Amino acid sequence: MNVSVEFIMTGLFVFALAGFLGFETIRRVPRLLHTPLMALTNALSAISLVGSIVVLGGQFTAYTTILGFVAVIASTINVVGGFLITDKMLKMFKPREKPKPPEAAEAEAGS
Amino acid sequence: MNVSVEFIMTGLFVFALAGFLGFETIRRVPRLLHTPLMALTNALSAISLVGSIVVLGGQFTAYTTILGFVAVIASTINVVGGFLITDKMLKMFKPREKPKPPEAAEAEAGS
Amino acid sequence: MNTFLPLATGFFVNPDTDTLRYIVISLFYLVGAIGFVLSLKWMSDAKTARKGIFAGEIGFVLAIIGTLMLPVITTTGYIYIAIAVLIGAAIGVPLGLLVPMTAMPQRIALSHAFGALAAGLVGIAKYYDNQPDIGWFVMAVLGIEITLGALVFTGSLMAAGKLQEVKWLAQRPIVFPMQKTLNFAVLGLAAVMVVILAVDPSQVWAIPVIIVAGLVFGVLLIIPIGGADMPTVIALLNSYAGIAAALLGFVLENNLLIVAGALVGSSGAILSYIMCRAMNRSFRNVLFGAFGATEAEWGEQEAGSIRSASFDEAGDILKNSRLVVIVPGYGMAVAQAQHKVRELADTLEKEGVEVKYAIHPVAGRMPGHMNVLLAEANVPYEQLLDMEEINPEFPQVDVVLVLGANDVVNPAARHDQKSPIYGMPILDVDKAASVMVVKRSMRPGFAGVENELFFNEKTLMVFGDAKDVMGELITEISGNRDSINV
Amino acid sequence: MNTFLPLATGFFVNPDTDTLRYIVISLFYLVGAIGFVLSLKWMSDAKTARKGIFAGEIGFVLAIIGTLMLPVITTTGYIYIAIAVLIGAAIGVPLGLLVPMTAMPQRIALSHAFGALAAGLVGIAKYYDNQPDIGWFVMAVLGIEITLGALVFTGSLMAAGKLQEVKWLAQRPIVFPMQKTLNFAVLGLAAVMVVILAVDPSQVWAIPVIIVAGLVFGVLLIIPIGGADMPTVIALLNSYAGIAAALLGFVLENNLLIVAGALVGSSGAILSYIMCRAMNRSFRNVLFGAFGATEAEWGEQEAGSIRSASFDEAGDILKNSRLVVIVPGYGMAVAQAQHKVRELADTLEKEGVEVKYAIHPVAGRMPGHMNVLLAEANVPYEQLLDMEEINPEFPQVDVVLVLGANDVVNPAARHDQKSPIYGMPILDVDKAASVMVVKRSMRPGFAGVENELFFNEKTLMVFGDAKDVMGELITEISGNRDSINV
Ligand SMILES: NC(=O)c1ccc[n+]([C@@H]2O[C@H](COP(=O)([O-])OP(=O)(O)OC[C@H]3O[C@@H](n4cnc5c(N)ncnc54)[C@H](OP(=O)(O)O)[C@@H]3O)[C@@H](O)[C@H]2O)c1
Ligand SMILES: NC(=O)c1ccc[n+]([C@@H]2O[C@H](COP(=O)([O-])OP(=O)(O)OC[C@H]3O[C@@H](n4cnc5c(N)ncnc54)[C@H](OP(=O)(O)O)[C@@H]3O)[C@@H](O)[C@H]2O)c1
Repeated sequence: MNVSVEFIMTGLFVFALAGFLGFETIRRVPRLLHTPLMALTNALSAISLVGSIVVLGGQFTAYTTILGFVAVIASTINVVGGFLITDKMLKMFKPREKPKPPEAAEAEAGS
Repeated sequence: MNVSVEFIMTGLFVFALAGFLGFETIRRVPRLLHTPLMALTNALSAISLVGSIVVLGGQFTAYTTILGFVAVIASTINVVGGFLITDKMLKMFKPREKPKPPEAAEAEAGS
Repeated sequence: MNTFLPLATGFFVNPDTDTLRYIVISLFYLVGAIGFVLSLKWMSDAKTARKGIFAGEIGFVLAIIGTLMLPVITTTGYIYIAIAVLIGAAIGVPLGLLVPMTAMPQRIALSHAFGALAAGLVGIAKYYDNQPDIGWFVMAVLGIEITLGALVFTGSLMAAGKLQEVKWLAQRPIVFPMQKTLNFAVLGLAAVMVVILAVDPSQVWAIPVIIVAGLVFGVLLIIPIGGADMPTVIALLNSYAGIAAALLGFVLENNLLIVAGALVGSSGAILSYIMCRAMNRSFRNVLFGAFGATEAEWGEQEAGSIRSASFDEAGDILKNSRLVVIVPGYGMAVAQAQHKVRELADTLEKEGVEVKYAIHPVAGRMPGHMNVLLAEANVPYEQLLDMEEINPEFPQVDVVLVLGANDVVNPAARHDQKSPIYGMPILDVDKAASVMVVKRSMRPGFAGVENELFFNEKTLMVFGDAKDVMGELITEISGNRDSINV
Repeated sequence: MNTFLPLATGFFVNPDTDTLRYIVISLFYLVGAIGFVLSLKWMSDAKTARKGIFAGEIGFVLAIIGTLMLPVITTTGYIYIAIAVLIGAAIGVPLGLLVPMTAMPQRIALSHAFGALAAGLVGIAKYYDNQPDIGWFVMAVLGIEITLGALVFTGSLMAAGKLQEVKWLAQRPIVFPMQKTLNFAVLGLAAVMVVILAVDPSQVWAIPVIIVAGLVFGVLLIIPIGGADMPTVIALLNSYAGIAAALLGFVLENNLLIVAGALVGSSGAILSYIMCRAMNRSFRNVLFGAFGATEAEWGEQEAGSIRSASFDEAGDILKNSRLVVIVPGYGMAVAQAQHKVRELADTLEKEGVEVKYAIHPVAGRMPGHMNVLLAEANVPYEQLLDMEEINPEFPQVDVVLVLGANDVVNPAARHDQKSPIYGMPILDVDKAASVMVVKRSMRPGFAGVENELFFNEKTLMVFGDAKDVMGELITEISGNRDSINV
């Protein structure tokens, strides 16, 4: 397995640009959303799922297949769990509600 | 001259990322700096200087050498002129000065 | 074949003979990458954040479809993949839906461990599959990638354990002589192995050494770091995991991995930087400072008289104020008191008391921790004020209700140069007319330092579990009201 | 060799045999690209903007050094390059240093023409050098690139001419029957040629056709566009030039070109979008709207009495106000009156009058035009207020001094649905207590529409060249003061 010099050099361009882009976007995320952001990047960092699928599906040797199997499970957990959690968190963020009629508010407070 | 599919596909990654990055950075440039920005991108778009140098320096045929010669001149004008103008403009932007002693201000107003 | 094979090798598709497939897969990856970029972009605004999740999901679906089109995958391979994905989803769904918000920091640390595990295993498999036919550069990248995967794996597990306050894991930083030397020796060992492999990729024995060294280093890295610094460490590990994914992209010649890895890497780096700055500390200090190890010295020092209040008294004071600011901290998370807090606020508002929340940037155990918990309890996010907004207002506040927060309101950070938290910006609650502190005991917070606020004559302590205290106060306040109404 | 040669062909370095050189050159390009990114990033803040120029320059130096390392360049080639660069610099330096700020829009349009010329010529040379051995995709890219280069070349020249108000170029949009059909036919011709070449790259004759079609289309594109829309068109052409550079990057397999081209492309697109939005128009309307062509209809319509004032009266009024807001427009640029304006403001301030500047986003002929001119005259930039900031303040203003501005203060934009500028956000100067308009005649501004503000009873016209009028007012005001002082 040898990667061409060409790929490495263009890969560096891609890496540098994506790094800058990440920096520019993420430093504007408000504090409010830092926890959902962490959960989301968690899901995104499970992108090694792509590599895991190849290792498992390619069935190169019994040994690598086992490694791939574990890797696919581990990264799927992350993708699925990560997106679900981020979604669950974001659902909670609500802007101020319209003031409720007093009885409703009272009923809720007592519940 | 044939470009490999690999290059085109990675090139698209580079293009998309650089485009996003440009968008994210430039939309934050304040109005104050829009004219210097135009002058600067003018200089940057003279990057075809790189291609021009190859065409001229490679001396493939008399015909392409002439084209290259004109191209190098044209893009050098842009690079040199673009940076100089941007610099000249930016030098003018000054934050509020400390209030001058009245005589100095008067002398200037009269000049 | 020479050392530099055409790109196709890592990608498993030969662009010259199987051009169309190559192009289609690349386009799937390209659009997937754009999805990830948009996902983060939209996450930077509460209004578009949920669209961001959607973009990320689309990105993932495209990435997976593209990968499944690779010709290298065998028919039984597809079956195995389906099984593994189902198992993963079967674990992932409950992990996503059932974990309570209060356990979020641990949950996130844990999933870093999974991510690192996957990245590390893929790297290892790639090595065994291709050795010894590996160029020196790729081998070096692969070696680093495996090391990173291993250390993030154990490091994240340790961090999760410390955050979950697992019994057999010391919360306090553990320091011992020659610690740094040992750490660097272990990391150095891994580095030497990487060099050996780069020189001669057939030295198969070096891989297990790298793996073990990485795993051990992950543990050693976390041992001297106190629980309070875990969030910063988690963000750093997140960044490492991103870098590992990007390195894997170089090995697999996959730009999508590079993009996603770089995005995650910069996200983790920025978040840990933000946290460090909010605590006025350096990365070096977080990683090697053994912060909080010296608690004993601090525990004794100060003494003085404290005033404590019954629920009855406390309820009266709250009810009779005009403006109450609630300062939640880690204790609210532990007690899962966020719903009760909102109830208390509602009750007070019905009494005509204005209620605001003051959110310190590092209150709790992760950035935005308090925001998520209060959002869960339906507190509208406009009511949550950042430190910079609320600090100038404290002199006008009647009562500050400090709820399981400690370090973030410790005035020592302002003036005591010897204190380990000196220089960290804090909520200036001591500027308010009076302060009410709800916690279970006089024990210090996670930085392990005594809090002089508790001995301030303005301060009233209300001892008890945050949730219980909230319940009592609500009964007192609304109960009193009823008796008046009757 | 098959259709997809290894990357090295375009790059002129074989990465397999000349690896070190390949890596070094690539790294130069990579760091150069990073320089360009930083350059734009730093340009987004007045404090770091000059650092941005520096980063861009470093980027360029690296790009050039990297390119000079390519083995394809012959010894005589180096000499030719040196000569060409010297000639270019000899033209570029005076163009950079001597062109007055007021001629900036033309200057920028002109240099788009140079940039497009270079990009187009390189594309053409590449074609002749390599034909017929060109793959269909690359050929198509090359064809589009050449078309873009040609059309941006003539388009920019036309735009520069219109802005410079060259005699033999009509300022007003020229419309004729079947115009759109003709335009599309010319563009269609170029497109057909591109297809022919993609199918069979040996059809050498098609290249001149593409070039001519592109050149003609550039002219046709600008003919129906009025002078006032030129800045938007220039930004659009800038964007096209960037795209052409990026396409060239694909042809030459050079990532640096792709990055720089994409950055310039998005910059141009954003600026033209911002301008369109500030004028409340669509791209379509700018390109095909023949905006201002219908002036005649408008010129006559309104009539009414105007009040005009002598310099003496005007000076008195200004001197006796508390708050004067100066609204500069294109006329200030034409008259080069910026220095005199600052002098007037200084004189007024010495009289105890407060002076502010209100800058409309599309005042003048390019975005930020007024800012640059006033900066040249040393007006501190904090004193320049954006439209959003100043509009709510107008009711408190005593006198608004409209200086060679017209369309940007035309109240018809607010209420007259038939006016071509209807919906463009304007400076609400008619809300002020009184308005003083300095211009040479009653002629309309660049949108070619009558301005009802001039007939408003609050309005006083002061006719004359902006610079002269400023001079007179300064003498009046400071002269008066002297006589009082004596
Ligand atoms: N948020 C982040 O991103 C982040 C990142 C890095 C570091 N940190 C660190 O974490 C700390 C956060 O400060 P903080 O003020 O939120 O928390 P803290 O200083 O750790 O104090 C939490 C307090 O809550 C009390 N508590 C615990 N369980 C409780 C319960 N069930 N009911 C009532 N009270 C309870 C504890 O006292 P008792 O035991 O007496 O009840 C403790 O003093 C800071 O040191 C910060 O530097 C945070
Ligand atoms: N800035 C941009 O980015 C941009 C972009 C696209 C379009 N535009 C368009 O450009 C226009 C800008 O509006 P504007 O109000 O600044 O300018 P304007 O509407 O073009 O009006 C300029 C006025 O200045 C007067 N003038 C010309 N030379 C003068 C001199 N030497 N001394 C005194 N007065 C002189 C002219 O009247 P007399 O001939 O009677 O003197 C004319 O009415 C708008 O229509 C806008 O949409 C601008």
